[in-house]
Amino acid sequence: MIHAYQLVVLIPYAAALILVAVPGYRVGATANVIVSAATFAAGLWLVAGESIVGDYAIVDEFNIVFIAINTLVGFTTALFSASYIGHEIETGRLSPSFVRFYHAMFQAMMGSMNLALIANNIGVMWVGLELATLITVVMVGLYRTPQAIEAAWKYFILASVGISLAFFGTILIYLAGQPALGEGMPAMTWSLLQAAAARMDPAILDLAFIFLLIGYGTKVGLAPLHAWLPDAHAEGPTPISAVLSGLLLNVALYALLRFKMLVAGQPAALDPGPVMVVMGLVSLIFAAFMLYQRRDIKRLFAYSSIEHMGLIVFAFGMGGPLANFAGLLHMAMHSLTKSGIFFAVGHIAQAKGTQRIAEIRGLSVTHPRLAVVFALAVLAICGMPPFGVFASEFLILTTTFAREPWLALLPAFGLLVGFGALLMRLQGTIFGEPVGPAHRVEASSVPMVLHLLLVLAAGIFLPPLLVAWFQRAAELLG
Amino acid sequence: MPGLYVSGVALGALAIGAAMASLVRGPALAFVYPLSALAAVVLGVVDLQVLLSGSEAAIRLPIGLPTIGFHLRLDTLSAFFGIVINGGVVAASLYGMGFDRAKELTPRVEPLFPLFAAAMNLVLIADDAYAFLFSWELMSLASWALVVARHTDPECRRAAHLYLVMAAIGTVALLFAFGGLAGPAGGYAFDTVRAHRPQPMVAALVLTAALVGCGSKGGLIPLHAWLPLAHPAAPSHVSALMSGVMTKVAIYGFVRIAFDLLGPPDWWWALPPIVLGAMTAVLGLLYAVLDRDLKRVLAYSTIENIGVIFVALGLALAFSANAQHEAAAVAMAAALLHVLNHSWFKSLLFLGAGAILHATGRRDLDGLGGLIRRMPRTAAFFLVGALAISALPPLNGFVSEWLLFQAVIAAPALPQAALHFASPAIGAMLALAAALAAACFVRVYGTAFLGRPRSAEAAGAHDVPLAQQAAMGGLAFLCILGGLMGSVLAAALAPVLHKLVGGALPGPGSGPTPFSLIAFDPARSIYDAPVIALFVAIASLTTLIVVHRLSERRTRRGPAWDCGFPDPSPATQYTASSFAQPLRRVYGAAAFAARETVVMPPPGDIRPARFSVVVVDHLWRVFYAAPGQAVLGLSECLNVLQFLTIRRYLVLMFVTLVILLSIAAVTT
Amino acid sequence: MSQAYEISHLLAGVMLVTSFALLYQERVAAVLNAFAAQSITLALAVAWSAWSDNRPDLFITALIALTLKGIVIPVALHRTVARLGIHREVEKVVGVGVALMVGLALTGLAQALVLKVAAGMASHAREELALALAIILLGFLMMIVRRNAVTQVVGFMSMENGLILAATGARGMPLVVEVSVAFSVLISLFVFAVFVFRIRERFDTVDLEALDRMRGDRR
Amino acid sequence: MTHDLVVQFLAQGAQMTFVLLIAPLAVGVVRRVKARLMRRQGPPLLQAYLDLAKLLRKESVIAESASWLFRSAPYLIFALTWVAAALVPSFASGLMFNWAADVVALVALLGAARALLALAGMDVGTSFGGIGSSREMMIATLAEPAMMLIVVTLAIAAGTTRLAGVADFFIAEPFGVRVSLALSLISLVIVALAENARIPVDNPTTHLELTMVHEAMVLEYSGRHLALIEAASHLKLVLYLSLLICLFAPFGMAPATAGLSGWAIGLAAWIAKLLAGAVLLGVWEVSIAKMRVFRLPDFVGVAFVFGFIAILLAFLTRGVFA
Repeated sequence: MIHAYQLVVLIPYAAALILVAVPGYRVGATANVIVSAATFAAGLWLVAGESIVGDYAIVDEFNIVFIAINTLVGFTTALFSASYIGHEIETGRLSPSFVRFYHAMFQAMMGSMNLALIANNIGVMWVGLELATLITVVMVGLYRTPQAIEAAWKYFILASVGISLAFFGTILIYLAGQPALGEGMPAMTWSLLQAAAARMDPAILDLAFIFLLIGYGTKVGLAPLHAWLPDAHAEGPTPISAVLSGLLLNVALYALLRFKMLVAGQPAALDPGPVMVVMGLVSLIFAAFMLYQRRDIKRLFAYSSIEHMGLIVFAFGMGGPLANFAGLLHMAMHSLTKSGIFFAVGHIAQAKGTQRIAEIRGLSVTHPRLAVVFALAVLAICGMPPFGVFASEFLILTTTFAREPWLALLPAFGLLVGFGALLMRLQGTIFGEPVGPAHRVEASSVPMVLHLLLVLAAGIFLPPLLVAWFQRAAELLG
Repeated sequence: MPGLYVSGVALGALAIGAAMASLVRGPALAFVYPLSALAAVVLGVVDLQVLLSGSEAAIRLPIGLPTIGFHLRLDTLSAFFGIVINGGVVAASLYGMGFDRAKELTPRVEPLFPLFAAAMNLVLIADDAYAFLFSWELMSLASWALVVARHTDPECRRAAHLYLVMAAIGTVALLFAFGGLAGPAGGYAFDTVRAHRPQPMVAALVLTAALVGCGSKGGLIPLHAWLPLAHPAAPSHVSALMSGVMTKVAIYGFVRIAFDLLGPPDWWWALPPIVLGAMTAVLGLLYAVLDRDLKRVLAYSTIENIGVIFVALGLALAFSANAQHEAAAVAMAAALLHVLNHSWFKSLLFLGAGAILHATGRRDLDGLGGLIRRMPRTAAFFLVGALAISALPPLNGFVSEWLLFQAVIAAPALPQAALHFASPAIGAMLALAAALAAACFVRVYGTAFLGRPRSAEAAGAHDVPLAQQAAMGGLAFLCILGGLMGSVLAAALAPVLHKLVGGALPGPGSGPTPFSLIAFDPARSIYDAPVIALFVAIASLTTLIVVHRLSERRTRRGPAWDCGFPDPSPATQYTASSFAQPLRRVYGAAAFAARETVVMPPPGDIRPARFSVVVVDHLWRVFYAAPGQAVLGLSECLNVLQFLTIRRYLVLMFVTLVILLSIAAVTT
Repeated sequence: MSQAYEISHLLAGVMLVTSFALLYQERVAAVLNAFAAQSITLALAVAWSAWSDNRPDLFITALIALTLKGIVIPVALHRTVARLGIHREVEKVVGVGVALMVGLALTGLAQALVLKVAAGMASHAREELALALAIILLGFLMMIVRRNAVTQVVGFMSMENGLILAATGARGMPLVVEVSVAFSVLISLFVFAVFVFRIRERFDTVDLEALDRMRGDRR
Repeated sequence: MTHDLVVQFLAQGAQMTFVLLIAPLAVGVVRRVKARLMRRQGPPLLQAYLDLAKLLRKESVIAESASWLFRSAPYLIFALTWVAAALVPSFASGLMFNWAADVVALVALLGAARALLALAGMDVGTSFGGIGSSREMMIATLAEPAMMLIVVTLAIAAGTTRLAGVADFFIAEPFGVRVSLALSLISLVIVALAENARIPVDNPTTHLELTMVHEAMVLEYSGRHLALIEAASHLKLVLYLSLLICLFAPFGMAPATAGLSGWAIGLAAWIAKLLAGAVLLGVWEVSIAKMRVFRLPDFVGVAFVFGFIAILLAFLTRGVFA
């Protein structure tokens, strides 16, 4: 009897093998959408089912949400890229053979991320995450322009170092678990480690967490480990930017949080809170300032992703049920909103034929609908109501102020600085007299509207089931 | 309870109206303003009923924050502010009906107008922190979109950007305020907050945050700079809403936090609002007197009025901290009545400015003049508004001003030395503000409506459509009525006053006539507007009759005498700038380092003499220009991190790792 | 047992020495030789622990280390270097002396960190862990003090040697083999990438400074 | 009761007529005194009445560019000033309607009159009107803060802002009590000079263009309108004189309950004090020169400073430093 959690991984991998062989990009794109839909269905099946704890797979209140988001965004991105890639071929940026390769890689990447999410084994999770990273490296270089190659190369080197450090951290976790769980597989199994966290070796746990923080933090995009992120977002195909910001960062953060749970379970270990708070604040404020100097619209939103990852890490660093809840909510909201924004950016780039902010103006005159959606999405990511990001930022700032009034000034400062920059760019792009070309946009606007609606719904009403999951996870995070 | 449902329906109607308006285009949009007017009337009636009957209603919707929910409550305070707001909305919608759809950029305005109105109403009935800030921010967002409606004008874009950033700063401050009130456990519902009052230290922080949050929305100096840019940038009826009404929502927020949620006040809470308010009042008017743009002058005078209101609120805090409840009632009544009055005459003036803009296409005072003949009705209504905002009896502006002066005069009785030494200074500053207001609006009216037209547009002006005249006329009527019936309004406020400061003004009947407004007790201070008005009316009528009996009735029209040198050119009139000159000489030098330079060519030289004035806005330089440059400069410096080599990025990574490892090595 | 520990400890020590040698070398060829030596030592260490804890699967790891990193890649890189004509000095960021000092400091740090570890785990495991940690840090250091792609690749690979050592040192750790395989794939990609850039003529040199001609935001 | 009411009403009416009738006389006295001190013959005491009568008889010329505001302003200005003057307790404190407005309202009434006058000055659209209006409003911004300080002082001393109440208080008090009151007397005098456009603030007799303030505003008026404006300024002078009297020299004023006889005494005393004040004003005006307009802040600033010191002293005497 095959189970949903196997499907979530197996469908994409199988599809990847098939798609390599499928000729014709239209067929490939359609197949890609169908497969992603199937994966999404499997994800929903998981959501409907009860939690699973197997030797290799785990589905609990913590990762179920991310599996759901992952499969959903995978599906919407496939939908988007189906309409987007066609344009890339017409403009000759991609050749059909590359598109075939692209579809296969896309599925492989989704599969690896799902693998990392449902793995009940720190080794398997590591493998999944690193596979996903390496595949995205290839995807970033897909256009084979000098800039693309350079971005891919940068990403590749930094990511590989991160991979190694993360692996060393994994080994250390195993060593730390050894005294409690003995040798062999148990000391690498999440569920068992979680249960035995109190009996793990605190000193090695500290060491391990540092290496994992640096290793996986590189993929989360925490400053100063972020260098690969803006270029990778800017130079890769837009669907990949959406997946990078929306999913890969989340998966890396998910891994990091799992390990934080272990550390939180061992009172003797050092409290990772302060370190995370500091790194989060550094990323948040640094990215906020970097937003002002951006000239490429995709790089702009890449930095905004760094900013929000910083805020999330800050929230988890603060800890406590409310802050953790807010952090989880913000993760979910950010991945939906940011991928939606990248969809919109893809439309804009096709409409204006450029990614340079200076050459995009007056969208509200030439493309009113697109402008409205884009504006709403950007305002949503800025934490404006009635969108879900507002709820999470509300919780983060209020609880922080209630506990550490002076500390609360820093994230607020960072958010305001970032808001100033994003608003400036938003007004510059959608208002004013239009300049340059204004092509019709073929790409389907369903995905971005869908994401926006989800974020809107979350801002107004959070389903109790989701709340229950988040609260349980927030407890575990300590 | 039914009240809440009815207003819920009205709000829903507004929201649906906004949604529909965003879909349709063209003449179909005409439905927006009638709908908004209708909804606002319904809401206002409900509020009035609640205020008079004192029947509060609360409800908790299962949306919003998980486990907290979305609390709504309609109590007398919200009801009072609801009346203020919906009055403004009705007037603005009425004015909007008169728009010429072809000319105005309706698709960018009309979908947002009802949303804006709904958001403001929602702020008032919000009963938990999330609901409050949710609707507060929605309000800012809607008004931002309205400000940037004329998006091709770079000034509008700049104003909108500054506005929303300042609004965000304010919202963050309010987030902090509510965070402090809710505590680490996250009791966001206002009832929970009332149940556990914060510690004194926390209360201080909360008060500061609230002052920043509400002050930035209301235009309290030094958080004011966005206001004179953003309010004029919007279409005039929206300017009327923003200036006349939205600033009152800010006042509501401060009252709600400082008088309701924060618990019994300490005496020193009074100092920040009083000091800032007094500064705001005076500086706001100095700005206004020196400015030449009609709508910006009005915006600056809004800043002044907000300052006055904050002074009154501060006095109310001081009195109630010392358990002087009737004095607190006087101050609070002054604040609330000024909120109401200002919403009336400021909306009236902005609508008038809109009428001028519509008729002449100009906002610069030095290009107007003589409109009293071309647009007689507008001129009459505007005159009422100008006299009312100058706090002249028997109009409504003076009622609240009078009460405020009574409160100031009572302030020396306060035990705290700081307060009773401040009181005369405050009184003097308020008097100065009042006199400056008179000067400012004599200047505005004299240059815009009186004299001779200074431009072809002004000469060819025509009065506005009937709907817009009706909107202005209604407000003007309210200004007069409110001036005469001030005591009635004060009596209607009694429940709110009891709720906030535990006291009220002596009711009608305790004075010589039913309409005499009484502070403290009849032996101490009375102001009886109807009697005075009656006296003035009788006196002027008798004078009229007598003079016409006695005197030579012949009247001849002739050229102006002007000391025998009449010059036909309108350029010889006093302009707004020349009118401001004495005030600039007296006050500008200190406040704005204003300097006049005259370049006089030598005799025989035919070149004209040049006169120039330099005015420096220190506040802008210190609080806005400098931080902005700091942020940009810092971003420039940090930007090198975008251009490092891969090896250097690896160095960053390595250093981070080593630092963390060393920390782990040293800590035990 | 103790003897088994002595030998594995000895081999690990030798690896640490070789990574100092990597830091010390001036010429690319010498660097490659030192790296080959380190990889072969690693292979021996892995093989030894495979024999002593009788975990035959580890022999695969040893074999990979020996063939791929001990022979194939060094030879390949020798070729590349020859073809690219960078025989002589590799330009360094800091002098050898400084690099060695920093290396010593890192080794000390590694010791200090591991000494904090509770006595709960076997002492030799701790020693091995300390050595592995030091090797990893030295590899990282190697990557950042050299300006030349080949030497950076070498630095990365010596980091990864440290990882394999740690992995085999962690008794009974599953998946070591798979991971070592995965890593070898990664490394081959790494080297392959260098070749790609060489062959495609997209970059006329493999000096990383030149790789970032196109900076992040086109100014 | 009704009889009493009627009497009260008559008394109020009497005050309105008195102030109206005596105003030109006071002005005449001032002019006469000044003339005599300048070794001039000077106009007869009743000249002001004759002037008004003459103006009423003349036709009034109105500029083409004048609007309805220009024509209606004089009536309102006159009425406002008249009512204000009638509300100041003159010969008796407890009159029927003088509760209707306290000091604050009184000042505001005069402010309304001033605003209307300034608007009228701007209406024709000449440069002189503008000069006059702008300077008048500037002077007002200087005078009103000082006035507010005086009011605060009185309120601290007497505990009320109703003039009648203050007057009663000072009648009851032994005379010449406090330093603070002396100081506020000085500042009230200065304010009065500024408000009435007397030397050194303004010269009521000048028609030298650039020094005019009040005259510049009314430059375009003629005939009956000018008569009303003149009468209003006379009334204003009387108002401030009797304000000074009622606050700082209330002796002889009839208390609320006094009968006709008391009123008679009060009336006599009031007229005497009024004329004395007029004489003093005349003496003052010949003994000092007019100031440049932009020296005024210094002059009126004195009033402000004295007013402030007065309040601090009032605090001292009331001993609020508990």
